[in-house]
Amino acid sequence: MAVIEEPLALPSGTTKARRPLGAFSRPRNATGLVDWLTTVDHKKIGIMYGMAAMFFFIIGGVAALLIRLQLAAPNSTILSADTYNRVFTMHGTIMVFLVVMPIGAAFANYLLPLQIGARDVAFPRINAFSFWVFLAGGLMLNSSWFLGGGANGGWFNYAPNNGAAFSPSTGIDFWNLGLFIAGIGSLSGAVNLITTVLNMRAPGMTLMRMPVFVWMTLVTQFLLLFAIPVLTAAQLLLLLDRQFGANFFNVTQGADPLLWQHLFWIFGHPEVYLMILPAFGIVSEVIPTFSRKPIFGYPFMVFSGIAIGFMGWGVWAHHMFVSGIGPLSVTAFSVATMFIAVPTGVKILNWLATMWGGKLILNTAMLFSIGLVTQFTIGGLSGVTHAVAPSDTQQTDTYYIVAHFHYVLFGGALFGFFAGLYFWWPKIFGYKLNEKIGKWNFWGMVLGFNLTFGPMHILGLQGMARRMQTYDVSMGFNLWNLVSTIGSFILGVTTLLLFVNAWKSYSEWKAAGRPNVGADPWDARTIEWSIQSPAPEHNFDVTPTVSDLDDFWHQKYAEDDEGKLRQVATGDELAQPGNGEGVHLPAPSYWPIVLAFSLPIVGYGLIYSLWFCIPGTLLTIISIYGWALEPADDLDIDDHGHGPDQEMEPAV
Amino acid sequence: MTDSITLDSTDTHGHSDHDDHAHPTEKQYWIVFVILAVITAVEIAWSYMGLEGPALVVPLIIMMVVKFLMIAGVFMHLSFDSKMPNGRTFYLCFGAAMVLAILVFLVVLAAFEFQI
Amino acid sequence: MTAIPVEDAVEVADDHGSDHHDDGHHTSLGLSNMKLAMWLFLGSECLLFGALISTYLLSKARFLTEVLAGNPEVLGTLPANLIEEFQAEGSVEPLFDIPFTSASSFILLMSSVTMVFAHQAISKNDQRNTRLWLATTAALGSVFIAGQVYEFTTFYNEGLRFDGNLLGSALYTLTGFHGVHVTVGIIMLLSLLVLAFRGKLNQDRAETLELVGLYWHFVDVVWVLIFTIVYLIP
Amino acid sequence: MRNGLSHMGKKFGSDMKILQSKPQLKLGLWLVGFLGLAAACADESKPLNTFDSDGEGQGPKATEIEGLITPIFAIAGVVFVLVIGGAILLTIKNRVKPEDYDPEDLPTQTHGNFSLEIMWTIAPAILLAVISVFMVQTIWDLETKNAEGELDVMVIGQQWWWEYRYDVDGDGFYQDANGDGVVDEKDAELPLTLALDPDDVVTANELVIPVGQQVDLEITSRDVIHSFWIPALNGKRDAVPGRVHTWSVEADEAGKYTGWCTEYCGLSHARMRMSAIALTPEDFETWIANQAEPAEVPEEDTKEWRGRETFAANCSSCHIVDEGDFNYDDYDPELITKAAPNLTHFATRSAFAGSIYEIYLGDKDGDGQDDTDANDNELDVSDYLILPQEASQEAESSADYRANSAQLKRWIQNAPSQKAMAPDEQRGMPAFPGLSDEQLDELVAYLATLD
Ligand code: HEA
Ligand code: HEA
Ligand code: HEC
Ligand code: CUA
Ligand SMILES: [Cu+2]
Repeated sequence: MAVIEEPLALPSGTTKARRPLGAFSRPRNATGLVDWLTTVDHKKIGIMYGMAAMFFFIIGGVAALLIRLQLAAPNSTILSADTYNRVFTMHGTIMVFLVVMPIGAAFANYLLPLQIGARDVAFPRINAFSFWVFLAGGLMLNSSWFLGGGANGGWFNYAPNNGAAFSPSTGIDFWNLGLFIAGIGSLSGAVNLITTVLNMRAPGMTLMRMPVFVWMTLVTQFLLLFAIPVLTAAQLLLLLDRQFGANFFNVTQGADPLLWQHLFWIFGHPEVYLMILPAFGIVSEVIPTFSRKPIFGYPFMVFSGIAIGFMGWGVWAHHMFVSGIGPLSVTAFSVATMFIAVPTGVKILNWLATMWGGKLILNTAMLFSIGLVTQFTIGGLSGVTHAVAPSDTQQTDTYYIVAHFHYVLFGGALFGFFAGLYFWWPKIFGYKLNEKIGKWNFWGMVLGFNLTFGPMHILGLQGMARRMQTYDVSMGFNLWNLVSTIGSFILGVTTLLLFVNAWKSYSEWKAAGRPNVGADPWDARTIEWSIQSPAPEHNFDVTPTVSDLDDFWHQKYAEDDEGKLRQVATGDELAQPGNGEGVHLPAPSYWPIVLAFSLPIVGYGLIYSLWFCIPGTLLTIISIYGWALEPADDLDIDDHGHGPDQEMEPAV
Repeated sequence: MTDSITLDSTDTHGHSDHDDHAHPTEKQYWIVFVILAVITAVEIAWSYMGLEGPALVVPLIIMMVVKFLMIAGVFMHLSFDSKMPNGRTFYLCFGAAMVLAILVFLVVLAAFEFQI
Repeated sequence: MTAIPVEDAVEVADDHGSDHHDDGHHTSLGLSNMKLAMWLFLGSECLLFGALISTYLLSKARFLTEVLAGNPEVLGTLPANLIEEFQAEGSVEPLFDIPFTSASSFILLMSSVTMVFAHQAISKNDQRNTRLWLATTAALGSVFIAGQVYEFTTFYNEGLRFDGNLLGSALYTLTGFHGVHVTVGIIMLLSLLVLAFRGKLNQDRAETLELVGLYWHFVDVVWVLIFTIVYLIP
Repeated sequence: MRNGLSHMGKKFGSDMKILQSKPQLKLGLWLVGFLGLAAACADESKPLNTFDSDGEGQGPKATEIEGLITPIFAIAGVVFVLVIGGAILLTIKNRVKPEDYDPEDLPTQTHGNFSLEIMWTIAPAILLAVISVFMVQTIWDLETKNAEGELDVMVIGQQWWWEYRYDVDGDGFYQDANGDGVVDEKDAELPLTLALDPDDVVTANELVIPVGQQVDLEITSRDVIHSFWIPALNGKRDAVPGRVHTWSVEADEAGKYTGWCTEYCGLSHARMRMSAIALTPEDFETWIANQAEPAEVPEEDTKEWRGRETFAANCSSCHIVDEGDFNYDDYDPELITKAAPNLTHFATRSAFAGSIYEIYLGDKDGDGQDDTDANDNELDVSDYLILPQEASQEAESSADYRANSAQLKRWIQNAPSQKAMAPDEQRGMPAFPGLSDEQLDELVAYLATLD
């Protein structure tokens, strides 16, 4: 609400803290749990995004292993048809919406302000809200496991099978409302992060000096900003159909089920690119660092990212080649899809060119990055083979597609995220991850990954359709399914090595008396390495002034008189000491979490009884006003109903 | 309060002092309003002319777009704000979305038209 | 969390307050964060309404096809007189009361002008007129909503059900969703009004009012589209 | 071939282990993987195979698609080798041991190379443009229709089986929906009903087609979206309720071609299979003439006759057995789709319940081999034709060629236990726990007469 107490007019020196609506005042000096629940610090929020994503990753991973167990042998009955359908739907949904997207958000949150030299994001409270509302939606979606079983419509949930007549159980309602709520978080996050990038860059940080990661995240957030509302619209229609008897997908009334497909994929295709672009951004930071060369062709990297973002809007119907959209549409979308290979190829080749002539340090982060380059290419190439519509009529809805998207999603997005974790771990937590376990982690995953998903190419071409609870012996799928299942367990175990590594590295670090890892353990390039590790709460003691791409590297290295590059200072010498005295940070707040968790109450109300909606809605309204009326002991200024926070105040 | 830390701008140092003089006057607003009202009247009249097909639709769409642009440009200050340094960001955010929405959904509707 | 001496905050605040009214902080682009954020938000709303408008167009077309073909399932959802009129006209035109909707569209259009005046008033720190124009805008918006409620009742009485057929679902959803937006706008206007009456809406807050204004104009613009596409081109 | 594959699998696995120590082997490993892929795809014992390098046993449509995709796979293979090989070579060549790390020893700092980058922007674009030309050609080729007067079939998907309606009289209409006895455009405009154009033929699960003719399909659905796919004859096309999609199949050789529903359609999606049976044109004529006949009423007071009574009491609310006087008006199955498989010529099919169970077991043609395998492509087609004419009469008595009565009985008694269904939600066939064993026997005997 655009409702402001007059904090700004408070006379100097008054410490009167208002208790609006008799509820909370802003928490201060919060510690422990309360600190985490009320924090508005982008770094803590980033970490929470990461942890939540990891939590959901385990759930989605266990679901995946159940799928693989069921498919290990023909005619197996470990999962009933109904359970199987729920498990694969939830697996896909969780992995896409609650794992890959939030990991992207985690990196974006943690790194964007640091990489552009800002104190925080533009609207810190909204940032906290984005996270909590994502978590609320994710938990609501997962609560369906215990409330009648998960959704059973497949992750793209085609109409009319998602209607009440064909899916009467509540799973799909949870899918619909849970993602609806999580979507609010993505949307507010996108507004927030775009504003941050466009508006809060340090002096001298022009657009073309921003790290590639910042660029890719910016594109990602634009994709979110415009794609989520389309999904929201589709979900609104579905909600009205299921809960209020509307007819949008009611075929007997003449509705056209393809409407859902169009809406879903208009969202869905940009969605797949917004899952991969953050990972592209990450490896674009890692590869130059460990090749000890600048990224090859920075402008091309940036513009190809933007091009992918744009082209991503013109190809959605490649998911509908056999839906009967007519040969004209098929032709147009088929050709458009193929050309997406061009900007993506530019990226791949530029990474290789960065490695060309470099001096590569093959630590785990770098290995995962090279892993992305190779594994993603496999997925990208299979993508091109089904961009060719006639061949897609044979491939679509077979395991060949399953292979494609796991190669791009796991081999692309997740490998990139793992690279990022190994790379930025010291900045986030103050210690490095163990390299030895890291190498096991990497090679184990490469092995497990290819064993799991490589055979799926073969299975798909042999005609194994996806979403099949079981298959017959006579179909000849036995061998490769077994291989795939074995691979998936190797993959699962080796993935867990990450957690083992974190735990082990931490205890060793603790045992060693928590030695300082230094501001710049990798001899890295961008300005987040110019502050202490772990990053201090206020980020920069002094807002940096940027004069170059890879500014920090240019501070460390300069040409001597003979024109030879020399190290003029080490990162640790240049690093800010981390004592930001007098820095004023936004105060924590209860309202983001309260507002976020008021929404699922409305959601449950819509599913079970509209009466529940009343307290839910009341709580929502109270939280909005509470938020807006919250005493601003920082510069909180709110606006129209979304109550964005003020930016971090300038000079303090 | 130290003055050493600023989150100051990069591309444009300091903030341009665009002021109300850049915005239209009350009178101009009224004029715009009258124009909008007239267009609306014409639209309604047009819809009563008993025309069909493109003869009905095309002028209506044109008038709709004109109205749209006038409200966005004048009332929402788009045409004024966009003159400020970097004001084109407005176009980026809103215009891109507008164009995108129109194109994407036109294609959807077309796809339903041309099924063969 | 670092302890924050409130004095500091206030000092900053004062400092800030003395800045230019609608754009006080230094940002990379020279636009205020909130204004940028508002435009971004409105940008995403474009896609939302784009989807709903397309849904309406498609649903209506499908509905008409079925009515003209005489699909009994569809015909059963409407009273015979409406069906006859639809079939005779080959469009859903007979459902609408154009003069009435024109009047309410005009009212919404008018509210955009009064909103602009509210903004002008506040930038001159003219409290009285700010309140006046805010109240007028909210009132006009409410009249529009009242008109929509009346219109919905008429549709309903004519036999168009939300859960009956495609036309009902799509029409109520699109216009209703727009109505919800207007209602939210009215609530924001009223909140501003309360602040204004408590004397807390001064020139420094002009930007807040401007943001509400942006939202309000956007909602108006959407109605311009809906009015033409739904009512004038049936 | 299976042995060969598992051998390949072992090799795959052992290479993987070496891989951990020697990343150089990665390339070789992937090559092995690709060879394995090619080998596996050539394996003929895969009834649903889409990638059949010799093109045998495929219809012309599938062959055309394959002709397009094979060179594209090759191009992808080349890019694959270049990129992955490049990455591995660069990694190996440029690696620096951690202990050799020297901050002063920097590589040449290249920032980019404009012409190079333009080159690798344009080169793939040109490549793709060339591919596009052939691709567009194929897209439109696949849409071509057969000549006027050739066979058209309507394919109707529903949870979880397929219905086929043959436009025998070639009038382009498949139903007499308003029941006025005149089949015309009005009927086509009405929603899909069960009421068949009296001159046409209806069957379930098995699409029977004549060899060497393009058969045009009009694909639609009664409930949710399904997808019709016989990989050896053509790609797939979705069956979307409320829409009719045209597609076609053509077989060069007589034989049985299996497929399955490939759009997720709810509970029993995995058990919604189908097959196409290609017969020589003469055989096809015989078959269709037989299908057009009404069902014979068994003699009174026989086992079959009692089965028919039970059927009338329990089953005919959903299933049609057209004895020539069927009236669609009195007929309203308690199913969302309003349709259960038409059983008029049940015994002429070879599999039931979404083609997951055989109707007959044993050696059909008397060559001493068990012909039971719902998905066996090699099935001798003449076996199939025996059924309507001679075999079924003796079906039950013949020791090595008999109705799969045990399975049929299980099905009738408790269908949801044999195939996941949701009869309480009016989707699928309910269980009949009340039927005695004897009644079941009689029912099966009756069903066996429906040829
Ligand atoms: C991270 C996510 C991600 C990414 C990046 C991509 C990238 C691509 N995808 Fe993928 N896709 C998915 C996730 C993703 N996809 C998912 C989840 C699905 C399934 C949804 C579902 O049904 O459940 C899917 C499905 C899917 C389909 C539909 C298949 C079907 O259901 O029938 C198609 C069809 O065209 C497609 C194509 C492509 C293409 C052309 C690319 C391109 O962007 C790839 C470009 C990259 C390269 C080509 C490699 C590098 C390039 C070079 C080295 C240059 C030289 C190359 C050439 C000249 C060829 N994808
Ligand atoms: C980023 C996205 C992502 C990721 C990471 C994965 C990861 C995996 N996926 Fe996923 N998958 C999808 C996205 C993803 N998937 C999507 C979108 C679909 C489509 C769904 C649909 O059709 O609707 C799909 C479908 C899909 C199918 C097809 C199902 C079908 O069509 O019937 C299969 C089959 O094998 C599969 C397998 C796997 C496996 C084995 C993994 C492995 O990588 C997982 C490895 C496991 C872990 C990393 C977890 C570690 C945990 C343990 C080892 C457990 C031990 C711990 C305890 C017991 C506490 N997936
Ligand atoms: C409420 C409706 C209903 C009733 C009553 C019913 N069935 Fe069915 N039947 C179905 C449906 C639906 C199927 C398709 C199931 C599938 O394959 O998914 C089916 C399939 C079959 C099949 C397999 C047909 C084929 O070609 O695949 C047989 C045989 C059969 N039913 C026999 C019977 C007998 C005998 C009875 C009576 C004892 C009976 N049915 C009663 C709905 C019904
Ligand atoms: Cu029918 Cu899947
Ligand atoms: Cu896609």
